[in-house]
Amino acid sequence: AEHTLRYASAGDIYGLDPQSTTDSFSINFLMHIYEPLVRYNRELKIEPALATSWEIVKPDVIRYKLRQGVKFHDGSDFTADDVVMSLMRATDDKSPIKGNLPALKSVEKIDDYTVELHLSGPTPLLNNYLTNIAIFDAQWLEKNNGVKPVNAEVGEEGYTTTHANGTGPFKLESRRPDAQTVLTANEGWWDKPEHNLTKIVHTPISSDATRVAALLSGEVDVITPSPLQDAKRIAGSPGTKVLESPGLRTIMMNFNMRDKLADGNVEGNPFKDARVRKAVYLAINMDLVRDKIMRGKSRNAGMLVAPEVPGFDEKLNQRFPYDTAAAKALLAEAGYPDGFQFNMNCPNDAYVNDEEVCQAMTAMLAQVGLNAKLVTEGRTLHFKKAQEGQADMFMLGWATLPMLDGFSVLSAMLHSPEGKLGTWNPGGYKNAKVDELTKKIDVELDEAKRRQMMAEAFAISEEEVAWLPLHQQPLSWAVRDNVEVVQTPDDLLRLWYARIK
Amino acid sequence: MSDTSFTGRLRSFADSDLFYSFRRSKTTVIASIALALLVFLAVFAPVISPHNPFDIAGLNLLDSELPPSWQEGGNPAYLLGTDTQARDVLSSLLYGLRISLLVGFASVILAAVLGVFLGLVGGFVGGIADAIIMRIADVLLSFPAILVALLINGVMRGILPANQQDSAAIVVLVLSIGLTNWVQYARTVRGSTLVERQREYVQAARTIGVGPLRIMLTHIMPNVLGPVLVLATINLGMAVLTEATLSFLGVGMPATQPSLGTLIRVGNEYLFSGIWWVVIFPSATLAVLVLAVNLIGDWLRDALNPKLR
Amino acid sequence: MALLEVENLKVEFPTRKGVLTAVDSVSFSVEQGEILGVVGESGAGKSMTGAAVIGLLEPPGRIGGGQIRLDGKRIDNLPPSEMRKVRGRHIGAIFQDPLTSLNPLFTVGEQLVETIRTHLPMSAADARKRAIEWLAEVGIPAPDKRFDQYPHQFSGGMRQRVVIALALCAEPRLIIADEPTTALDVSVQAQIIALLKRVCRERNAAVILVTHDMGVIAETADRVAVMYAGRLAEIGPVAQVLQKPSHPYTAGLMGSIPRIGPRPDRLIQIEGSMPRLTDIPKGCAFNPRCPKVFANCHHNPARTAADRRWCGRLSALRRGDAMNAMPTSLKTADNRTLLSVKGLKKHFAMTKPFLNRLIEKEEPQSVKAVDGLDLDIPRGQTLSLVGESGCGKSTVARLIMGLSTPSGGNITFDGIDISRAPAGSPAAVRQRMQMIFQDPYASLNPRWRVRDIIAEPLRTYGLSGSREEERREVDRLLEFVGLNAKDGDKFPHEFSGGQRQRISIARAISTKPEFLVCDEPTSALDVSVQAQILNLMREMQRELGLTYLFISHDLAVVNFMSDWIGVMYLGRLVEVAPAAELFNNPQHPYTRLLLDTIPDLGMSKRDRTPAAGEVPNPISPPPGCHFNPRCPLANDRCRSEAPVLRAYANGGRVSCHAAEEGRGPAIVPAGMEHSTQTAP
Amino acid sequence: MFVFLVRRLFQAVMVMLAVAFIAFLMFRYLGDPVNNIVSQDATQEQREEVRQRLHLDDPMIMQYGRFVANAAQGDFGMSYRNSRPVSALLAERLPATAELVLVAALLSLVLGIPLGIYTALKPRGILSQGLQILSLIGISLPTFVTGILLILIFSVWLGWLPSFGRGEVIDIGWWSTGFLTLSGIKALILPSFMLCLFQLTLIMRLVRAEMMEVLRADYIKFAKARGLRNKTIHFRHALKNTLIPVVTIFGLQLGGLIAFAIITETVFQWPGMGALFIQAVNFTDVPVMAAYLVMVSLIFVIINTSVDLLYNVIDPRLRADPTRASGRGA
Ligand SMILES: Nc1ncnc2c1ncn2[C@@H]1O[C@H](COP(=O)(O)OP(=O)(O)OP(=O)(O)O)[C@@H](O)[C@H]1O
Ligand SMILES: Nc1ncnc2c1ncn2[C@@H]1O[C@H](COP(=O)(O)OP(=O)(O)OP(=O)(O)O)[C@@H](O)[C@H]1O
Ligand SMILES: [Mg+2]
Ligand SMILES: [Mg+2]
Repeated sequence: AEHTLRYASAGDIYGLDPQSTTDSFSINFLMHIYEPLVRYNRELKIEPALATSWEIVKPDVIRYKLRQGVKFHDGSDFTADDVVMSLMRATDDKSPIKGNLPALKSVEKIDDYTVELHLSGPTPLLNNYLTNIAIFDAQWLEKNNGVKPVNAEVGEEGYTTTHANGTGPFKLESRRPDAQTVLTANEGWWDKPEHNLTKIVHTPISSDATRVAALLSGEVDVITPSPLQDAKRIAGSPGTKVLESPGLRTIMMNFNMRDKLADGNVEGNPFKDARVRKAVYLAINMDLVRDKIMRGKSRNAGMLVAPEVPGFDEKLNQRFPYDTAAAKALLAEAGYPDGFQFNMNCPNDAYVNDEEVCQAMTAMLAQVGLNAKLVTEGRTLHFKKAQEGQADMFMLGWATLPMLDGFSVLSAMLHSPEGKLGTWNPGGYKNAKVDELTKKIDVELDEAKRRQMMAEAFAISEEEVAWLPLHQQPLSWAVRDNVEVVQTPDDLLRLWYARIK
Repeated sequence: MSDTSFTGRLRSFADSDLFYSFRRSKTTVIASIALALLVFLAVFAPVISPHNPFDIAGLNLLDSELPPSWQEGGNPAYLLGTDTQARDVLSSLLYGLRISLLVGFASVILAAVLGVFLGLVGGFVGGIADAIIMRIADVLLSFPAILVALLINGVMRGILPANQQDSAAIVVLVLSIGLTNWVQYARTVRGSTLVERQREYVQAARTIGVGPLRIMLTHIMPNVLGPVLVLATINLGMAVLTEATLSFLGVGMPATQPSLGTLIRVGNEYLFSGIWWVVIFPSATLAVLVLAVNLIGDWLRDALNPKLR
Repeated sequence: MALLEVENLKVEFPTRKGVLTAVDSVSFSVEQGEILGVVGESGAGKSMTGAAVIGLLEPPGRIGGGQIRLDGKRIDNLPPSEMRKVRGRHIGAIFQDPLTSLNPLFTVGEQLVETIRTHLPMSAADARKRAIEWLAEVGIPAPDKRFDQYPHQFSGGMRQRVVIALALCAEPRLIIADEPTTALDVSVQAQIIALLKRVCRERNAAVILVTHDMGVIAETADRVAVMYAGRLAEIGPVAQVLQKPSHPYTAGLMGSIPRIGPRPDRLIQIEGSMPRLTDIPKGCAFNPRCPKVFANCHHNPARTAADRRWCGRLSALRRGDAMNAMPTSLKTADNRTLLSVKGLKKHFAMTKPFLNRLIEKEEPQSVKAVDGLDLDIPRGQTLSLVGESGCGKSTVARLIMGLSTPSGGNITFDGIDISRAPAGSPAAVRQRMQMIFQDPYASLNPRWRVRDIIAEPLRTYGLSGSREEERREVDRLLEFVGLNAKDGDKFPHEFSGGQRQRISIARAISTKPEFLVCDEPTSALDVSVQAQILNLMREMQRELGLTYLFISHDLAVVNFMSDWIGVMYLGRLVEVAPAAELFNNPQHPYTRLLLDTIPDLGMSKRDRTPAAGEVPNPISPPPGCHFNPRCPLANDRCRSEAPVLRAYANGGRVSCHAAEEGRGPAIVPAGMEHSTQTAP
Repeated sequence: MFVFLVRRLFQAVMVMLAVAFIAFLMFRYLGDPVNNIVSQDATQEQREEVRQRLHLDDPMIMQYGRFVANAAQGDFGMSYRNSRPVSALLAERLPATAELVLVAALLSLVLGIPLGIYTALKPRGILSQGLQILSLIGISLPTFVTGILLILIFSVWLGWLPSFGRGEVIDIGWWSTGFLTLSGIKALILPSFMLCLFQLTLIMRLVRAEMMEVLRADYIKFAKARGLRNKTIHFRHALKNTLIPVVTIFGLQLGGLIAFAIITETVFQWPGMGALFIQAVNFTDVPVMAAYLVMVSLIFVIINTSVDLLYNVIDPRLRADPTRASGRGA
């Protein structure tokens, strides 16, 4: 029977080349057409895809056995050449996603169905990285002049941007950018399909209200995201329901720990004092935020990573209890009984109810005498300013994707700024022990040890309130009643698990 | 008739054709009352509002999303209910109105003053000055106003240091709306100035030896202000709407200092969710405001147009 | 039965202050083929009467009473659709301004054909033929080519011809012509009136000719109706009304018209001005201004139509009374020149924008508005400039006043060269010369109080002294020009045109100047008011010893005002002579042409042959003598060589080859026959 | 005529240079595009590299110069966001915006002119006063609210019309049109109505005012005196004269439609240039923004020039001297 699934998301994919962008929505969508060597399953566990097995030859050499009998949509066979060319393309100097596979030095073809990856050092997260790297057909790339990554400089359109040829469960039928992308089921897929779709019609609808209207009026079957505040209405409407669960993305606030406040009314920087940071922490009533602003859908966080992420530790996830009296006491102790003024930057289009959460926080901080001057703006400006250190507190959400590992937080946000490390630590938090642990975790292949070291590092940072964790923002999708989809905490819709009744 | 005292003038105004035509137009009278009321509410917002929406310390999320007081679950302390941040809708509405009107009036005044001055100079002085002014006007006119406002807004925001952006948001908006709108005034005034300049009373002043600046300001200006008044009235409504639209595009007033437009933009997201009061009340207020202003502008145009009498 | 009968017509305007009656109990009739003139001051109700007859009163105006009958059939109460069929077909109309009467977006032919086919059953082709015939009939050359042209491609006179064709093309039997020539140039007016008269006579169509020009009436109309404040003051055969008016108003009106001939010291003057419709006096509307008023005038309104003697008392007032000419006051003729102009030039560049010139490779063009003008004005005397519109009169005035800088030549005032000194400087000289403008409505800033307007020169030149002194000075000036000191606190819109012109004059003389430039100071005024102003100016000259440069296109006014007259044509002076000499013995053919256009008030019924030709384009004047294309005496020399001003016997100077060579017949200008007569 | 065109062309180039320059000034402040290109955890080195690759580290004036030079050859560079030539992106979106704006413009004319005439001819009628106020109410709400309300009523409640997108489109060469399918036409209704609402009101009111003024003109009085039928007077004589200023304003406002299409396209997910622009703004996709602005001003200039030329068709007075057209008043 015909089963067409009409799917509306907030934005469109950036193009058809999964190696031309780091946007996780685009990459995930294109993974319906292309496939990686290994992939996440419904439980977000890694499982074989184009590779059937792998073994560690040396700490820095990993060998993958490839699946046989797989065909690309144009009919050509999948072999080791394809893997070699695809991986080299992804890590080419000009590749925009070079950073997604940082350790790869070279790929060696052992035979038609075996390859070896040579790394710059032990890389415990290699498979996590590989889930994000699509495999192209080598001949197809050669024929269409696509061996090198699409280069924005050249000024010509890459063939791969407008055409697709993968091994995945769906084939591209047509695409109109920003209007419609149509996929049809790939009859010759190597895997046994769990879905029963014949066709996927994807439309981007950026306006929340319009997207909801489209679902309510029956013009689409699935929307992601579905605005939290409309959940009641959607659930209450006949034929539609809401899918909600806590997501991977942890929302947190960064503290400026440089020598001066960006916009303060006191000398020096009170945030350098851990007591002040803790006071801020204690002054914020996340239960209220969850119940009112997040409509009970969020999961308050004590850690900077979500439970699904390796490195998570239930013990560390307890929040310090909300306590304004204690907060005031701490402030007084630190020498600011009357509080002080600083600025707080928030995006207004990046996270679920981001602006509202920040407004609520300012109100709460005001109650302990802290005067946070709220600046909210679009994400491009927000992140720019945050990174340039123009904010005393700013909001950041981190899902650890594509790594899906606590190391992501440690290396980017807790390690002091240093080369590839601490890239998202503009506040300048620095703890020698944390730095040391982070570097060790990077090359530790023993999973138990890694976990233990991560827990240690997280514990330190938590005690020092290096960042202020808020919550995992909820995933909120909505579907028509006859549609079944799998909702994973990474907020990515994998339609090869979707079914229409 | 030509009593110079204040009451005399008042009486002669009450006796004038303008006032007569005003009294005769019922819609205009109603519109004026509505506008006067809204302006009154805006000016005295700090006194009238039951709560201070800017006093964030007074907010308690527990009180968020209360419906209007007459509805079930409503709280009499919040006549029109509260928003998702527990702000009193009535109070933020009054303050929002205040800001919208402030932006509207200020940008109209800016545009009018600039436009009248440049129009006078262009029309009266002519030559290079005129050419330059009119070319700039052409460029501005050759471009949709809202995009120009976006451009100016972008530049202004860039120039200002980060920590002043919110406090300067009003100024930025006023500048971007004002700077896009002066062209109409300038063109109108320039046109009338070209006509007035040829008039014999100007020539008379010149034969006497009155200086050009004085002629421009004391002779010509009072005679070209009629159409400016009409334009200004109609533009007031447009400016308030433009602010709302800019807010929709993300460059309006910040949520911490909401204008009516911002309130609507934010409330718009709750249109499906049943919290209708956060969007309906600001929208209705804005609609009444713009409608009233437009009706008055309409009437004024007809009343001041000698050809239509 | 008369063609048109109007009985007790009343036209009303409801306003918020009550109902105004613009036309009150007007009755008259028009016979087949008759020309009825309607005269009266502005606002007297002439146009309203015409509009009521043709059913085109603008709302909220309405017919408030009386009847209008066409061929005995009432037409004032016809439903709009029926009335529409009467318009154009039975009653045609011609309005004042030919420039705005034609729809600019349709060709002349389209408008004609559409009118013809609306009323006459005719095929498109026939209608076209008929239309072209009509164009030929009204004297449009090459009518089949002109047929497809748009109105803007026609000159003003041509357009009025087209308007006449349009009004007549459905062959109506009555034409209402509302000031058909007022907007036209003097030299063209005569042609249009002659044309109208001819085509109507040929078709036996009756005409109601509304005008304020008595001369036109005298020449054209069979009977004349005089209106005053919405009422008929007098109606009767032309000769009777003009020569032996019964109503003091008519008499005053006739007397206040300046004439060509010996120059009286004063014109007869009706005091005051026509009342506003809001306060028309009880009884005879004219009673406050009437020199013959008696008790009954305050109660009895006008009599019935049957009574020819409109006024309560048979007036003894005759035009002749006014001519009790006082002896011309002996001027303290100090013949020293006060203002002297030598070789004055003003060229306006008509350059197109740079790019156009670059691409089209066009030479820069210019309008030679003034092109080498020499003038000397003796102290205490008046020199007038006359000439058609656009000949440069105003430009001369502006140059003298320093409102624009000459392109060549120089101007000296009392020996001081002021050619390039801008207006207002040097103050010492400029405060000795002032200007009076044409348009009394435009020359006063509507937003200023009269007091401030008059005091502005005093303040600017620092002559005002203390506030109290200034106040007294302004009061004195107001009273001097015949206004009330209280008027100082009013705004200009509270005054009538004549009063405004007095304010203008008060402003001009506030600095105690010696020299006044008057650019058509009365051409926007009604004759009765014009007389007041002209008298005032003459008085001022006598009392203050002023010197005038007077500009006008009305030769009769000029005759009244001037010692010297200069005739301009396309930026050049073609003849300048003492006033009497110019009228009695004109030397230049153009002067003769101008004199020839003066309508004849003397009822001589002579057939004027209006001069052919239109006012030429000042951008490309013809070579040689500029006048040559219109000149009956032109020869090859005239077409190639420009003449220069040369003195001739009687103290005048003329620039004409023919005059110099003594060529052609010495035409005695038509107006002169009358001018030599003495008053009856 | 030729000179006239040359002058317009020259002006157009100046306008576009100015626009491009202002656009460039603005872009500096809109955020750092690099942030959007690299992944969140890219190192400073990687960022620098991207910066260099895109020449973002060059001085402003050089970037501007390069942009102008390339744009002159129709090359607007590559979009940062989706690595495709900007000209291709714009060309793809042009049909959607063009059709939307076209329909909105026609709608505003087709409805606005008759309504304007009606209200002018019957100025005191109840219906025309009602229409006047109604039209004002229609523009007293910000358009984005109107748009959502339309969707709520016609898509969600009544289910008559689609709430987003263009429906089915058919490609004719590089142009994709929604005119040829039922769903395409249905999809046009709500967005074009929302977009034209402001315009419609404007035109209606303008026609009314102009018509009332024209009806007082001398040539109308003279036409009545000639006994022409009311129909002829109103619809032949008065209307044609009324339309002249309407054409000017309409031309100017057409550009406004293109600008307001940004909002309509966002609300209705209309895949046009406006939506592209807003995405580009959110992404700081400088080449796309710059190209869009230049393109819009180009369209604007073309429209205005055509309006001026159109004048020559309507107004015989200008045929002789087209330069006069550029001097038309506001
Ligand atoms: N719409 C109106 N409302 C009130 N009064 C009006 C209106 N139109 C004309 N009038 C008055 O009617 C009177 C007669 O006007 P009308 O136009 O007939 O004068 P006229 O003799 O033709 O004058 P003119 O020589 O200036 O044309 C004038 O006093 C004028 O003020
Ligand atoms: N500022 C100007 N620029 C260009 N041409 C001008 C200018 N002022 C006057 N002219 C032209 O100069 C010529 C003379 O104009 P001027 O006003 O002196 O005539 P006039 O004799 O006063 O006419 P009228 O009787 O109509 O007042 C006209 O052809 C006019 O078009
Ligand atoms: Mg009249
Ligand atoms: Mg003149």
